[in-house]
Amino acid sequence: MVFDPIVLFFLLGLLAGLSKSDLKIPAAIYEALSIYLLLAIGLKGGVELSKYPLGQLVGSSAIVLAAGMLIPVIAFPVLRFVGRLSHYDSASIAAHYGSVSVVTYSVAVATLMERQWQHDGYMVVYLALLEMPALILGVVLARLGDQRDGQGGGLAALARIHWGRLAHEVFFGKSILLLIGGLIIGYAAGEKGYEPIAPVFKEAFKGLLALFLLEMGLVAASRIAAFRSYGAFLVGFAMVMPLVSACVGIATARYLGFSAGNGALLATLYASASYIAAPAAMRIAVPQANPALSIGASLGVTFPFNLFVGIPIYVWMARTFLPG
Amino acid sequence: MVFDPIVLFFLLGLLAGLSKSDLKIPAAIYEALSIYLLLAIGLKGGVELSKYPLGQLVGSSAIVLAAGMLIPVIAFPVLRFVGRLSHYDSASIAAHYGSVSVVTYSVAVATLMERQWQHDGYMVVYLALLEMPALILGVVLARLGDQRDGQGGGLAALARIHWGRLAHEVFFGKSILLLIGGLIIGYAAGEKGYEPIAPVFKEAFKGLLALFLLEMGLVAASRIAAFRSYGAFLVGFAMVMPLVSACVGIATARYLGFSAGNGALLATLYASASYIAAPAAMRIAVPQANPALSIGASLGVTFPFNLFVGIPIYVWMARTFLPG
Amino acid sequence: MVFDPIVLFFLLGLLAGLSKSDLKIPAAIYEALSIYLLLAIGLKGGVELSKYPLGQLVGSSAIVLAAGMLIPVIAFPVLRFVGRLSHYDSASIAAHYGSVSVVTYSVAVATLMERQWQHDGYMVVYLALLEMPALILGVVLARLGDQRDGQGGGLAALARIHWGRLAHEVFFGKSILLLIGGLIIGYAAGEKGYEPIAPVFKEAFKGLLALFLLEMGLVAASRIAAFRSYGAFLVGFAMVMPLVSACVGIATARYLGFSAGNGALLATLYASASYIAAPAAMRIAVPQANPALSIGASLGVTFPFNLFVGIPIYVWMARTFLPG
Amino acid sequence: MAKAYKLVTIFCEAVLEPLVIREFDKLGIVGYTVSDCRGRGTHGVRSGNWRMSANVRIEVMCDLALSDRLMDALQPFDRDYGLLVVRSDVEVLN
Amino acid sequence: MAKAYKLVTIFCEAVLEPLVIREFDKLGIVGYTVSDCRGRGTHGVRSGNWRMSANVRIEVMCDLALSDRLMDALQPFDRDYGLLVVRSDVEVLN
Amino acid sequence: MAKAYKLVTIFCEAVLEPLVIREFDKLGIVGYTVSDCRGRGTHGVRSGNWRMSANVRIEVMCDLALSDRLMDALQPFDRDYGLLVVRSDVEVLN
Ligand SMILES: Nc1ncnc2c1ncn2[C@@H]1O[C@H](COP(=O)(O)O)[C@@H](O)[C@H]1O
Ligand SMILES: Nc1ncnc2c1ncn2[C@@H]1O[C@H](COP(=O)(O)O)[C@@H](O)[C@H]1O
Ligand SMILES: Nc1ncnc2c1ncn2[C@@H]1O[C@H](COP(=O)(O)O)[C@@H](O)[C@H]1O
Ligand code: NA
Ligand code: NA
Ligand code: NA
Repeated sequence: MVFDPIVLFFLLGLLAGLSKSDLKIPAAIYEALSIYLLLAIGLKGGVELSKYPLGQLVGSSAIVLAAGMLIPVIAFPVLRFVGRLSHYDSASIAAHYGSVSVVTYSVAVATLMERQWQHDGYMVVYLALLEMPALILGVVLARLGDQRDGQGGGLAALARIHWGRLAHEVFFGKSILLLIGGLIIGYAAGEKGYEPIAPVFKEAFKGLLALFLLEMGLVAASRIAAFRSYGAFLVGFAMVMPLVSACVGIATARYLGFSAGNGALLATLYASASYIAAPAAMRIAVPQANPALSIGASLGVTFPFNLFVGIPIYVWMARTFLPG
Repeated sequence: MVFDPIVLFFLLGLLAGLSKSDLKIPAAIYEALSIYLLLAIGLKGGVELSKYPLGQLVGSSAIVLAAGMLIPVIAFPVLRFVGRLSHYDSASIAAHYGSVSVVTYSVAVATLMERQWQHDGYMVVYLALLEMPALILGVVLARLGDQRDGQGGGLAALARIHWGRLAHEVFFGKSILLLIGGLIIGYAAGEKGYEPIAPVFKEAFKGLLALFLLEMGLVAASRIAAFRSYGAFLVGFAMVMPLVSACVGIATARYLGFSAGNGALLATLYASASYIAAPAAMRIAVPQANPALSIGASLGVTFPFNLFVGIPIYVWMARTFLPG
Repeated sequence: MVFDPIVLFFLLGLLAGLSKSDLKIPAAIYEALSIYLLLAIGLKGGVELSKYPLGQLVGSSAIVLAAGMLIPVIAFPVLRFVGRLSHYDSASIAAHYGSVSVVTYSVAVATLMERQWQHDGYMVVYLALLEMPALILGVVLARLGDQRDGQGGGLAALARIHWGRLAHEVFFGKSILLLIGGLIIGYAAGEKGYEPIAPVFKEAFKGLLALFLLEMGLVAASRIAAFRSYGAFLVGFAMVMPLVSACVGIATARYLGFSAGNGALLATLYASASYIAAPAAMRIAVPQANPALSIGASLGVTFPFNLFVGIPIYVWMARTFLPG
Repeated sequence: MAKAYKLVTIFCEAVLEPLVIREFDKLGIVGYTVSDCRGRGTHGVRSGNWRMSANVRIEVMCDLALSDRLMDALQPFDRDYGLLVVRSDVEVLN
Repeated sequence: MAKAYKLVTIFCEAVLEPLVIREFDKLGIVGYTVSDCRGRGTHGVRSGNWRMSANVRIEVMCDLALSDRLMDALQPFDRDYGLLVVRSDVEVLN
Repeated sequence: MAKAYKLVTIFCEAVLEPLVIREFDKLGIVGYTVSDCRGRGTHGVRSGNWRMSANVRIEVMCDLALSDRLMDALQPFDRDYGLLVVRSDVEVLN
């Protein structure tokens, strides 16, 4: 099979949602599963990190981060001037695509493992790094064009951003807290401390990911309905943008001398769009943006696109353009 | 011990409920566990199916289904004319007993495994097949006697059934969707794709089943209280009917040349009464039926009866009347 | 590392709570995890018990219980006359410290296992035994000074205790029911019946304990804020009292000839303060007591104190004063 | 600026939720709010520990005429299901 | 057809629920509805993240006389527990 | 003994909860109650199956003057968020 069977759980959820089945996964379970996934990924990354010299990551991190910020910078003008979306919507969607999706990353890792490709567990550090900066960039982009209250936009508007509150939301938001917290605990615990909690955080990971995908399918189904009215441009964007981002990822990986496995993961990170951290943060920081657009695009189109089409392509790109 | 220790969890829940303990399992957990059990059973069945030629099941399926439909057909007149229940109640209860219980089936599987009897995983296909037809039959039985709105009953009333809506509820109801969805995913994944999700869907199965039994005990306790006022007939019915159904099961198994393990499971399926799919479907489709009666009988009496008395008897019957 | 890495999950939860992160663990998950922990501990103890002659525990149980009751008897006058707390608050807090904490016990077990110390699984019987008597003692202490309704306090007030209702709450309260229920099921199942449910109840234990600790950290954070206004005396009490109780534990263990591992666990039991059973029971039985004080002390101070400082000390005490 | 409305609150079995909302659609009612609850009534204790014993509270803000028609539309459910419908006065502010 | 009733809404600590319902039983009140909530009041923030900090809303539809007696019966809880009792007018339609 | 109050009920997106409570703090409102809900309105169906589609109901008992100021303070949220604010009369009994 060209994709990992767990993506079928997403299809099952999608089918249940679209067919208006009475299947409902309680919100409490959704919350619990997302907490679990973030922690488990952080922990695993931390354990891996404890085996490598940390310093080695610092240089490449800066480059990975800088290249990652290209994505919202590319996406914003396309959305604003080609798609003619309001500039709040353009900024919000750009932020979603600049940030990353934990579940997409996890499916890519599962795909690599099924194909028995090597990759390094510390790639999750990039996941944690890439989650937030794009959100801040999105807020800045939104405010630059903000004419609200007749106070003028442009750089002057930046002064009106509640930087403190934004920083708080970024660093103490659930996803960063759990990812970084997991990384640190995993790093402190090391392989030996990890072992007794591994039945929950490692062995159960893929099964619980499957359940989360089922739930994602249900949520995506409700989003697709709301999204249908927004026309072809955004659907097209949601399928082309990941491919562009993945190319940025492969180029960056090549520049940094990444292995094919690590490169496929970096491409996936760039190509993925956030739907855990970004929607909540954007709803508060850029209330004028319509969440139906950004969530519809990222969760309703890009997420399944990556699962079924994107990841196999990124893996192929990595094999073709990067060393074994 | 004559029965598997996990049934003790049911007793513990029952005790907690009857003693008005403050133990409460949140509804969200109940929902999550039932979703898990349905999916896990479907997946396991699908993986087993992928090892056998599918065609082989088609013929026997038709016979298993036809014999299974005998059960509501036997139960209805007994309830209506011996028990003098309203004909809505008779139809609804007959539907519950014609359908099947996933948890009872799972306990029977656990019992066989403890006794190291062989059985085939594809038996779960029969579970999926038997879940729904009895519910449709129940609605038909209810409508046949429906004099509502002075429009006359009999065959004319059948025309007033919302067939489309009923079919939708049957095929896209939670239990069928998860069972069949699980079967297909398991079939597609095969043994190899199943392996990484097995820690959740296979190894954790019996422990989570134990937790579900605890919850079932709590629910059953509240049902027994409501049920007590309905007299001896229904209690008797709820203990004799499963034995009759099990005999139908053993006869069918013998006719089809099933092994003793498979036959014990078929007898258990026939003997079990539904309390996940049936109550919800009947409440909507036959609102005139009193759910306290049907749920009280199926969950409050038949379920524990099967756990503690029925399954050991069906296993004994299978050993006596079927080949090793 | 001097403490087990899973206590870091508590710190992460505490950090999330104090930094007002949007991380929230749904109440349903909290409930489910606490049910799981109680059952899992009971089951494990029951399985261990099934390997030993039960009679052997009866004599020591009486002594463990009697010595344990010293703790509220010591705590009450200190709180009342040194701390000048109302006598309801003194009685309630004394009850919390006389009872025990399942999670603290579990962390101590994990610590012993990491250090590869021997201990006996039946120690959990003492856990179950110690949970409730202190609560009854607390109610008695509260009522002895009760002048309510001008009916006079002293021994006369005891007659006004609803003994039946209190006994019901004690024996059919969630924690005792699950602990004792688990013990009995584990005992009946034995090693062989336990095996198929062990992936959930044994292997997943430490990982799920980690998640519960994360949640405890979140809850503790909200308690610390409420508690800050109550001054230094109670904070001091919440750190000295466990040390005193642990000494009682080590002395009792020595008198009973316990091994070092068992002694460390007994000291931990005595030193731990309840925050599952006690708060709910005291809120109903002694409504005049302020729960912010008792929960703040037991969960906000004593629990983390035991995790990070206490348990290492008790282990050291056991190694020093008890035989290998 | 505040407009006088009626608040219709429907307490009923959780399984009834989709059927009630189908009535809303027929009557052209767009806005409503649902929350989960439990309770007791003439149909006995509904403890909410599983879906079959759960209740929902459905609230609708609408004008008097529509509230009358809504009441009538819900009447048929009253015979077979646990159902309680109440109405009160509210000001809607936006 | 609609009858004038009082709606008594009780906001209180979750642990109080069984005690409040015991009062209902004493007063002969059959029907009530309970839902989970959280909040803030004179007893501080009640965040609902565990049972000890959870609140419930208990609603009772009854006539004026019974609502008066219910208020009186709940009075003693007010001293030691977080509790808020409010009353409003409703029409009951079935 | 019972005092006449206004009950302000705010139905809004769950993400708005902290912002609304910040307004309470500015206005000196101490007491409020929050419960989870789902629903439908001009912003479409909000099914509550994840946080981004969940609603909350926030209730505040206060006097008329404060309720007026609260309404005004919530006005700005109405433009960008799903929000419904209603007001009714209640007697508070303690
Ligand atoms: N007097 C009442 N006050 C508040 N809620 C009620 C009352 N009567 C019934 N209910 C609610 O309405 C549901 C159905 O009522 P019933 O049809 O009487 O069983 C009950 O489960 C309660 O949640
Ligand atoms: N003014 C208010 N408006 C709405 N709910 C309130 C108000 N005051 C108190 N409550 C609710 O009643 C509970 C108990 O209030 P208290 O006894 O003041 O702590 C609080 O936790 C809130 O849920
Ligand atoms: N007419 C109504 N009756 C009851 N609740 C409503 C009504 N309109 C809106 N709501 C609630 O308010 C939320 C926001 O409404 P809206 O801003 O119209 O999308 C909805 O999701 C509903 O929960
Ligand atoms: Na991205
Ligand atoms: Na059956
Ligand atoms: Na103690």
